[in-house]
Amino acid sequence: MYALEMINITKEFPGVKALDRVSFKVKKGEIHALCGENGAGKSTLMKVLSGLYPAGTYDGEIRIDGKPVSFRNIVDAEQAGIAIIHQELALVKEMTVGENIFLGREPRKFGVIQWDQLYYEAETWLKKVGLTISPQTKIHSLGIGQQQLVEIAKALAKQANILILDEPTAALTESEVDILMGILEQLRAQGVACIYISHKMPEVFRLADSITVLRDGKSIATLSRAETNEDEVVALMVGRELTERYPYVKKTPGHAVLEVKNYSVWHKEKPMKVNDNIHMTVRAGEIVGIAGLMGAGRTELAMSLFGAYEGKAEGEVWMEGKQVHIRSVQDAIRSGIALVTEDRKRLGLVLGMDVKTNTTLASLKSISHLQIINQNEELKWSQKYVDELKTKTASLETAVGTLSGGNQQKVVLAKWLMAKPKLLILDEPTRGIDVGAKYEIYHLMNKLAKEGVAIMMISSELPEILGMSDRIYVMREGRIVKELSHDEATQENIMMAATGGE
Amino acid sequence: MEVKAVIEQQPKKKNIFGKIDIRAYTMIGALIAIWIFFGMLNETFLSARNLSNLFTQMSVTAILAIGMVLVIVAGHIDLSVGSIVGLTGGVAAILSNWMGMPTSVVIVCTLLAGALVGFVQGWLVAYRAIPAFIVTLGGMMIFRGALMGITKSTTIPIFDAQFIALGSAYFTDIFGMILAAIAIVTLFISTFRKRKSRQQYGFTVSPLPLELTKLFVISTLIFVFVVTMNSYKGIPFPIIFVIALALIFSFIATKTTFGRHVYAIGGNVEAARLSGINIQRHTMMLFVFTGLLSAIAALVLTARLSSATISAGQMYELDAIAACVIGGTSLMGGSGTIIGAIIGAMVMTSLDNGMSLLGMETFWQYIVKGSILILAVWIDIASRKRKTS
Amino acid sequence: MEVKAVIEQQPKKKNIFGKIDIRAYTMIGALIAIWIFFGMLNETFLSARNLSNLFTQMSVTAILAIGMVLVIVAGHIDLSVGSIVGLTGGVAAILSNWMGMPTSVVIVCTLLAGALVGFVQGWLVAYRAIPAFIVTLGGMMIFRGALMGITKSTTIPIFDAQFIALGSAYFTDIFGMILAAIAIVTLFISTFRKRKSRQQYGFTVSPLPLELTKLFVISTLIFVFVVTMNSYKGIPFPIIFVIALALIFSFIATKTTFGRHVYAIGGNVEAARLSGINIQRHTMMLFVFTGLLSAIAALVLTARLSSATISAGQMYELDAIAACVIGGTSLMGGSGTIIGAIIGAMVMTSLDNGMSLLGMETFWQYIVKGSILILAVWIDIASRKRKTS
Amino acid sequence: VVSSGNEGGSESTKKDDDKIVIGFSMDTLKEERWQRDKELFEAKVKELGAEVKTLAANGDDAAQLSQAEQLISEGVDVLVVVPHNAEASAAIVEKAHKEGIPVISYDRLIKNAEVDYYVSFDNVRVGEMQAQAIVEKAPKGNYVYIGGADTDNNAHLFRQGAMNVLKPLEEKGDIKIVYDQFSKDWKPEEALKNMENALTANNNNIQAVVAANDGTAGGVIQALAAQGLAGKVPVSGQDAELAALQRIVEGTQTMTVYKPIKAIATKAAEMAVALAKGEKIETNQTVSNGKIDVPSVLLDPIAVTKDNVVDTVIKDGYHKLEDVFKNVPKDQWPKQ
Ligand SMILES: Nc1ncnc2c1ncn2[C@@H]1O[C@H](COP(=O)(O)OP(=O)(O)OP(=O)(O)O)[C@@H](O)[C@H]1O
Ligand SMILES: Nc1ncnc2c1ncn2[C@@H]1O[C@H](COP(=O)(O)OP(=O)(O)OP(=O)(O)O)[C@@H](O)[C@H]1O
Ligand SMILES: O[C@@H]1[C@@H](O)[C@H](O)OC[C@H]1O
Ligand SMILES: [Mg+2]
Ligand SMILES: [Mg+2]
Repeated sequence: MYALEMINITKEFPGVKALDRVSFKVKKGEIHALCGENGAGKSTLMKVLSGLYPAGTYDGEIRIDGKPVSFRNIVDAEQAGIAIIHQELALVKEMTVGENIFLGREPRKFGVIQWDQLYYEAETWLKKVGLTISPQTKIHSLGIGQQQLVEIAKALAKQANILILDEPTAALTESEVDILMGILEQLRAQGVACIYISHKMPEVFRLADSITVLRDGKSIATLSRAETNEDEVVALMVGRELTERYPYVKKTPGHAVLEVKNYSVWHKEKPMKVNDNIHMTVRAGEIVGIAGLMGAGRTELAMSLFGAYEGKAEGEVWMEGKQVHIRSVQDAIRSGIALVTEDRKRLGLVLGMDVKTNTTLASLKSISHLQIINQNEELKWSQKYVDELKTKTASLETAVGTLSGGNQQKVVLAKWLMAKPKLLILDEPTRGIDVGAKYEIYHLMNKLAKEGVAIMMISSELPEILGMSDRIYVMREGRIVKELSHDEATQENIMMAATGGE
Repeated sequence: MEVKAVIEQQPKKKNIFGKIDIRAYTMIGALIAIWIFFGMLNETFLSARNLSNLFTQMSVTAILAIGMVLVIVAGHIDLSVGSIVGLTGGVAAILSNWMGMPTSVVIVCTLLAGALVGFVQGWLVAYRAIPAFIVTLGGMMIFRGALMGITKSTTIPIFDAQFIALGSAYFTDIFGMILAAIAIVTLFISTFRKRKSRQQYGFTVSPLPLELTKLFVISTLIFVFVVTMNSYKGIPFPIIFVIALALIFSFIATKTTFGRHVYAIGGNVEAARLSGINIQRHTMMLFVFTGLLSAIAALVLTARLSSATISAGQMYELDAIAACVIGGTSLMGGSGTIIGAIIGAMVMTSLDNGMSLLGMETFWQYIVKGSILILAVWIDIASRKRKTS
Repeated sequence: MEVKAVIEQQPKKKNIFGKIDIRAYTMIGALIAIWIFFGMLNETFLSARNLSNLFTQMSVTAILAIGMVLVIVAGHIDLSVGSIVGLTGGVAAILSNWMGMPTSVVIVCTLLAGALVGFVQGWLVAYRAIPAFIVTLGGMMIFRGALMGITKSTTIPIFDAQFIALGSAYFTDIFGMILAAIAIVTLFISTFRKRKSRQQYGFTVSPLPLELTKLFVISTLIFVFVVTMNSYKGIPFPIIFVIALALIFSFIATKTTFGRHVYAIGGNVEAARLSGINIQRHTMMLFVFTGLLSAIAALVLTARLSSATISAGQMYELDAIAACVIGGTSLMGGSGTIIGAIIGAMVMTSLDNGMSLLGMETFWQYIVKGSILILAVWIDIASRKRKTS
Repeated sequence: VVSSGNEGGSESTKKDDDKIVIGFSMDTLKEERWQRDKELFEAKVKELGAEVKTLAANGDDAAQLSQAEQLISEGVDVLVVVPHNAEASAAIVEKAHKEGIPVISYDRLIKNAEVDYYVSFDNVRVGEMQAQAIVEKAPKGNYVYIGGADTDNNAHLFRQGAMNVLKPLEEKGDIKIVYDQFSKDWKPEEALKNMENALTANNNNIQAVVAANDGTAGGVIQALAAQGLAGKVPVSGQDAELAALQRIVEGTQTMTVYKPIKAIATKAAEMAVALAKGEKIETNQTVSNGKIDVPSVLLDPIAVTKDNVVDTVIKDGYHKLEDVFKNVPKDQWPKQ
């Protein structure tokens, strides 16, 4: 008896067949992982299931507990016991955490909201996901990881029979992931069917009972975890063998590109430092990893170096042996710095503009003469990066908003590659990106390093840090607390430094 | 008790209208400054009689602004309110004068007419996805044209004394005092109820003396207001409409699911949709509300002028929108309060009233009003920035 | 050759104005429908003379709409353009009539005045972060007040024939033909240059016969336009202004870094900032542009009326905004085209002109204009929805 | 300062000092003529030893009511009102009377109210004069009527007056009204567009234009000038604006209606001060306003043409000779 059966689901968008006769079954009390490359159709399948694409806009059948259902809208799906955590954060920034958790289903009497009850219950759900913030905090004052946890709390509060998690851990730290795992195991024990979408194989293998692989909108296979391994799943996803996950190459770093001395950054609102007395060096041809827990101040450091953080900075920054004073992004670009921000939708892309325009946005000057853009150069360059990064897009004039997450990330990368930086700062460069694409990005980093670019990579994924960095700085509470070489570094000593434990 | 620690952080600035945002506070400051300024230059300005005038004069803008806030919060705009005021005023006058209907029938039909045009516009915006700017800009022309058509471009006088009373009568002194008493008692009861409920949930409550002081201050303000109005002729009818509508719509905005969902839609329409909120129905309702409120404003205006004219309400949409924005409503949607909009309306009316009392030349009035509009928002923005840097 | 494969898919709808979006196409359809409709009801409507009138009548709105598009694309709005038209018109008249300055000086000073008020407003919006709605609403009042102040509320006539020519002269037939020839030759040269350049880059080009057909059609249109205008009195001066400004600003919008940056700012201001775009300077420039364009519109209007009046330009901001929106500009920012706005202006002017030719009663004119405004956008939205679902 | 809370009895609340204050509530100051009304009225009142307080409402009925309320609350002795709207301002009369303040209706009649006095020119009569002057120049042919703002009641009165003259002639078959439109907000540019369209639709076959005021006449003449018809087709106007008079002496505009503003302003000021002193006022006739017969002083508007410009406007000091004849060679200036 299946809690959920999706049979022969076909869903088309103009020009794209996102789902092609996909079948997918989940048992009661099972954690079922859904794997596939970016654009494989995972989110689309879940949107069909959660009523976001109403019955009639797709073909095929959905059965819950063996009974056919058809959802006209999200409310119908929720009433059938389905809750979903969407891949993209869907919170109202101006509203409180509590309001967001109960948005659309506020406790009420005669249409009047019972605020005390709402906040009381919100409190309970926040504790479940390990958040000790007030439910009356406004969402916009939370970091992206905390927001993700609020999303999870919101879904849990619906106490559904079928819980869908579309990349819930993309923005979470290890310890938060642990909490989430604990919750899911608890739910499994209670008989809830969980559908878990993630690009992080270790998580999938730690949790899932079964794994379904999607490729190009088709269901390829459903495997039992006990009978498969990571390599097989990855091979099914990308359609070929992927032998090594982190293509590390030993490099011989050149001269120091970035030198930071005694650098401190003040919080943009409060009288406190978010970075304190930072000393660091990044050399040409070197990949330097920055590890740390969420809130360690890594993003602030990157933004501040890039001239984009509103808080005041003090200390010295040297680029290629010359001291620089970066007060704006223009200054930073002029000094040869590029930053791939962690939130691509909000900070990285103009979603309504096309691939071509987004690619050239930061380097228009180089393809313009007297402020007039040479459109052929523009096509040439953007085409070059689409080819090099293997970006999947219908054309150069497709709006980036319609690309899958991984492909959007590649466009952001392309934008900064085109700026020909001497120092490339990557903030969580592979967040939400499939293994195949990750692999391509790693290769690209190696290639850039070989060309003499200095790379600074901020990442919360320890394997990535370990697998790609020549050198690693570990940050805790705004300070650099440890520096490790590629050979010295281990999962354990990084975590130890990051948490301040013994 | 971790719960307590967390809850205590919540902001304390609550009052009968719900939370007042920072800009509203700045604007209260600006308002007081304007009052003191004009009060010093002209002795009449702060007289009970002129304050009574002032409140009455702002009533139409305030009523329109109440509905406008919610429309703007939801990320739309309504440019047609001025024309709806004109059209429904014309309908009211035709019913009252040409058809000789009793006031009650006139009121009901006028409100229905307002709700109906609001409904049609709302339907086009919500279910046909036509930008509100276009629908209501079209509506602005259509309703003005319709008014000219149905009244044959003539002015229709109102003779029905009851109807006229809507705009120009005053409540007797005693009635005013009773109202004040009811308001104060309600305030006390609701505050203590709220305290009790919070205690039941284990939340901390602010210290009783503080709470009592707050209640006392508000009660005094209510009392002073009524006494001032009574020292002239009593509370003017239109003001009671404004207060009642402000209370009702503040309640809707802050305490009901409908209101909160409107804010959610304006804040992040995708998130609202994913939370199962019926965007379309809510959007449509908002325009029904602005239609209805425009009809109420039309009744007040027509009664005050005791006639319906073809230019009635022209450009009122800009006043209403300006009142909202001065009062802290963001034109990007998602934030704004009713009380803020009322204060915004009061600021603008006070400027008009004060400058014309001083007999300033018209062209100076334009220049000063425009400058103060910009200046007020500028100071507000600058002070908020200073606070956060 | 994968390069080619991708490039080939890109849409082909390019023309001298850059990409025309779908709504602009729908609107061209609507425009043609309106023309045919009026043409059938009234024989004069499609006469060369009336078309010449029609183009001249739309010139002021069109010039204002050109600047408005970019401001709206960047996510702002300019409510002051009508008042700037009034004020700078007054300045021009004072310089010309009261001070007896020659036309050239008048033009330069008027443009400077427009740019200056635009600069001040732009500075407040860009560097002081005051919402454009507030700044320009304030500006609308201040500039109108200033106009009343400087002209002492009188009508100032213009006697300088050169100045008057700006609004009412015609280019001689021969000059028109020369212009047409230049336009057509430029078109051919630039097309073939583009083809050659694309080929050099190894991109595919559309088949020569297709390209030639396209060129031929456009050339014919240009030719027909000039011949039509010549068959009356020649191309009216104001129209040449409109065409020149439309070409210049379309070029800025689509081919320069400045234009690209403006669209990026409107699409996602944070991403634009993090791409190294100077948001503030760009924003300020936009208001300098609207100020400048308003001054040009003022010169045309004042010349056409050969006098400056204090009501000149009133409510023009709404016409300009409506023209933009009808022409496909999104009020949320990020998208919109100049050519679309011109077509929008043309739609509205055609309605006005056609209805007034038919001698329709005023109130019907209001109703019809409002309805068509809504209907046009409705049809457009409905057709686009059908296409994408 | 605070007045006691009497329930609207008619007892007076005027200040007890001996200075007389006259309140002047105006529709608008956005047109040249009203600026003059204000100046002349204020000057005359001051000359008579009283004070005056003027407020203008920019064409907004509600604003005008508010301003009247303010004047009343300041305790003026007499209220002189230029109503924006004839009906809507009845409320002003009522409010004033509650405080025992008499009201004089200035230029436009307040309807359906017990207004105390009316001093004016007859607007229907203005329309008639406009049409009459044009008919004299062009007794036969195609006529165009360019009206004022459809939202202004006066615009309808002017049109009514003009039609009183034109309709019988049309029935007789002498003339034909080929085009008849209002101009939004009295804007000259609207009149220009309207006239362009009228000319186009009739292939310039137009013999006469009745324009409702000088602003719209300006637009009309621009359209005629573009066809080389300025000066050939008679055009009417109203208000004796400087720009219009200049056109008249140049020959492009036929006439304007001069409402001797000095006369009306002076008369109104005298009446107001007399009323405040409690003196009796002589009136020559009454006009019914729908409720009562209002004692009225009706002044005659004057049709001004090239021939009588010196004897009327210039003689009145309304405009200076050198301004009016600014564009005429000095040797052609009339002797004064
Ligand atoms: N609204 C839409 N309009 C057009 N195409 C869409 C739309 N939504 C998704 N697609 C396309 O459908 C395909 C499947 O997208 P989907 O978001 O389901 O992928 P995914 O497996 O969730 O990828 P990722 O791992 O990057 O989240 C992609 O090619 C995508 O471009
Ligand atoms: N919007 C905010 N409001 C208040 N404090 C904030 C905000 N964002 C971050 N902080 C604080 O700034 C510091 C650094 O936070 P941040 O999350 O950016 O670091 P990080 O190391 O980049 O983490 P992440 O892995 O999430 O990118 C922390 O003390 C955090 O609490
Ligand atoms: O004098 C005219 C006045 O009576 C009318 O109301 O408005 C326009 C003026 O020209
Ligand atoms: Mg997905
Ligand atoms: Mg970070």
